[in-house]
Order: sequence, then structure tokens, then C-alpha cells
Amino acid sequence: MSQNSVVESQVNLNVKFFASLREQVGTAELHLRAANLETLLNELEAHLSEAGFEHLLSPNIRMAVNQDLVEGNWREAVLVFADGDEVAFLPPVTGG
Amino acid sequence: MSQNSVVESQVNLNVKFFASLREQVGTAELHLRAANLETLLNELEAHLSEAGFEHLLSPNIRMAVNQDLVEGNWREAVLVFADGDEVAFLPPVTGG
Amino acid sequence: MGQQIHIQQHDFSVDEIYTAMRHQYGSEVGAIASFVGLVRDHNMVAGDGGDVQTLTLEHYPGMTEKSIQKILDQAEARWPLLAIHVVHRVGTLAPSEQIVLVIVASAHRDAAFAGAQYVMDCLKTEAVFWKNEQSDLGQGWVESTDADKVRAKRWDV
Amino acid sequence: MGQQIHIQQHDFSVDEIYTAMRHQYGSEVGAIASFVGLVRDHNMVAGDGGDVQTLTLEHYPGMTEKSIQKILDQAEARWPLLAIHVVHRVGTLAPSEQIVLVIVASAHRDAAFAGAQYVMDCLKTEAVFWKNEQSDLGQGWVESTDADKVRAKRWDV
Repeated sequence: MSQNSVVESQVNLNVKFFASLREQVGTAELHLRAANLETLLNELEAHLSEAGFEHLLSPNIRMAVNQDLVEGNWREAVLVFADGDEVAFLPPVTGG
Repeated sequence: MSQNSVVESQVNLNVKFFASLREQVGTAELHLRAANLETLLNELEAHLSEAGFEHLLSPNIRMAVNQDLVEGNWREAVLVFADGDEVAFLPPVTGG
Repeated sequence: MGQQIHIQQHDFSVDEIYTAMRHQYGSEVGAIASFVGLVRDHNMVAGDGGDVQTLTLEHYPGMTEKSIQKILDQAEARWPLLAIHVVHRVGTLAPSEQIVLVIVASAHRDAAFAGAQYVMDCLKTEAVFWKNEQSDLGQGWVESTDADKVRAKRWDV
Repeated sequence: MGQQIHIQQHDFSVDEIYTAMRHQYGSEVGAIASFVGLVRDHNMVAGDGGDVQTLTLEHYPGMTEKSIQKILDQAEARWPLLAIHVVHRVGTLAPSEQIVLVIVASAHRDAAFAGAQYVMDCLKTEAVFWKNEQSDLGQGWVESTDADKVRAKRWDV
């Protein structure tokens, strides 16, 4: 992920869904092409069911890019992707 | 130990000293005869060295009768002994 | 500080890990505090009164280890610890099985206790795992409780 | 609640005690917290810079057990515990040897942690033991520190 790219080109992304969200969207992983968060969300809306996409946007879902959480509200973040980035959507976690 | 005895007769006591106090008085156990705390202290004063007896009276030494701690300041307690009572003097404890 | 993090399907031996930790730092170690979490048959998922048959733990390989690493680094920064070892199982577990071990060595008992408790509290709310409970009446995802969040919050200075 | 108190000269196996406790209460047990205290080579007695060679623990048979019993009863009254097991060694120990084990089982992790820490804090200030440290420069009696007393006091409501 680079936030300084001037030219935003479409790149290959691995998009992962975990746990309850995986069940709600009906898949564990999608291979999509997108340039930034906005185009990724368009792709996701196109590939997921309406209910699945709504779950993805619900307030308790967090986003990680290359296994780093996006701080704050990721829906308002400015994210430009690099080829091969791994984008994950995580429902609330609990271990222990 | 009975605190209600009307007649206070001399009884046999096992008197025990532990740890640093045992070293200071120079013995682990004395077999003494006494009726109450006052006569016991007289006996102890007679049997121990002056330094040993002073250590016994120092503020951090606690007293137990039959393995129960005497609450508060034992030096001011009213204690009447029963035959075979076990009287112990304990320096500060620490376990763990 | 010695840190070890293991995410695994198979069971672990508390004894092996305790013994290794005890001897690794010799007579510097004055205190070893440990915690084992086990699968209870008591149901945690709301609206389902059935007894728990199995608990399935899911993780995100790589990110889960990073999330635990961050917790251990925070613990190390707060207390004088000699070693922390975390083992966390994933996959499907039955009641009475061991889920998690946190074991902490220190020169001092307070640091060992605090370190172990801090790591457990943070595992509940920050470590990247998900839990699905299967009971005789259905299945459901377990979330950390409000009480868990309060416990984790109390460490914030 | 299951209480066990052992005062002994010989060493103990954490594994045996942990395993017994884990299985005794089956899948009611969600949490087992334990603490082991070990002999450090670091000298605790003031005015003596030597390394510790041995630590000798003295007790008052009967009264020591009673003093620990009282601590466990207090712990049981404060938290929902399933079992507490305390093993405390006496006699002469070398650096790295195990001195004490406190292990607590509960349905809940907070109770298990609090119970174990409470018992350890009270053992430091209330249990009837005495410790004599022998270093290469002499010997001395160890007392509980002011910090120990503060730690024990913090449990007073």
C-alpha cells in the first residue's frame, strides 16, 4: 500500500473475510482488482450479496491491509493499493 | 487456657521460641510452671539472659497460646493457663 | 526478554513449558505466574441454553501472531519480566480441553502476576481470534463481553 | 471448595498438582492460575552484599497450617473458587529451587488470578514461616518488606 502514488492503477488484491463475516458474505476470499478504497468498495458491492455488503459496512467490522489494522474509521480512510496487497475484513475479535 | 478460672494454680507449660528469637534466647523450648501471664513472665525472666528476656518483650514479638495468636498487645492481656498449654513467642513471620 | 508465541491445533504441555522457562534464566527467576484457560461446558452465546459440545477457534495466520507480539511488547515495557510464553490453540476443542497458556517469569512476584493478567486481559479484547460455540441447540459466535473490555481498559494509565 | 495445604521438605511437581486439579472439577473449570516462588541468588538481607548460597525455612508445625487455612478461607469467601492448593517447602533450599506453589481453579479467570495473588500476598505477611538466608558473607533473617505489607493491605476493603 502506498499513500503517495500519483497515478492510481488497478492492482491485484487478495480480499479476506473472517468468522461471522465470512459466513455472512458467503466466502473466505476474493481476488479482485482495484486502485483504491473507493474502487475496491465498488468491486465488493458488485461481487457480494446486498446483505453481505451491508454486513461488511457495519460499524463493528475492522479492516486490515497487509495485516495492519487501518486506524480510525477505515470507511473514511484514503487508501491506495499496491499490487498483491492483502485486504482483510475482521469482525470483533476475542482470544484467551 | 481459661480466662474464667477463679483459682489460679501453677500448671505445666511448654514454652517455645522461634527463628531469630530462638537464637536470641538461646533455646527452642522451655518447660515451665506458671499460673498466669504475670507468673510466666517472672519465670521467663529468671530462666533467660537479660538480653534474651529483653528481646522477648520487644514490640515485634507476638505470643500464641495453643497455636492461637493472642490479639492486641499480649503484654497487657489477662491470661490464665491450663495444664499442658503450649505458649509460643514468634518474631515477625514471612512465607511465600 | 524471552518471548515465545505459539498458535497451534495440538494440545500443549504446561509442564514442559514451565520447566524450560524455570531453567532458562537460572536463579534470576524468583517468580513464575501462569494461567491456563480451559473449555467450559457452560454456554456463553446468548439465547441458547444448550450445553457446549465444542468450541471452534479461528485465527488469521500472521496477523494473529502480530497482535499477540504487540501485547507482549506492551507487557515487557510495563514490568521487569524475564520471559513470557503464550500458547494459543485453534481448531475445534471439546469441554475440558486446554485453550490457552500464558506463563511469565520475573525476579519479582508482582511483575509476574501483573504481566500474566495483563496479557490475558488483552488477549480477550485485542488478539485476532474468533470463537464459535457449538451446543446441542445450535451454534453462535462468541464476542468479548463488556466486562472483558472494562478489564482491559483498567490497564490504561 | 477443595482446599489442600502441604508443608514439606521435599520438592513438589507442579505438573502433578495442576493435572489433578484440572481433572477433579471437569468442565466446570474455565481457569487455572498458578504461582511458583523460587529461590533467587539475590540477597535480601540488608548489609550483606554476598550471593545467597542457601535459604532455610522454619515453621511452627500445626500453627503454620492453621495460618494458611485462614488465608484460604478468606480467599474462598471473596471469590467463586473451585479449588486452592498450596504447597510450601521448609528446610534448607539452594538457589533455583522451588519454595512455594499456589494454584487456584475457578470458572472465571479474574477469580482465579485474584485468588492466587491474594493467597501469595497473605503468605508473605501472615503465614507462620521464618526465612534465614545464608550467603558467602554471613547469615540473616529475612522479614517481609514494607512493600509486602502494602500489597497485603490493598486487599482490605
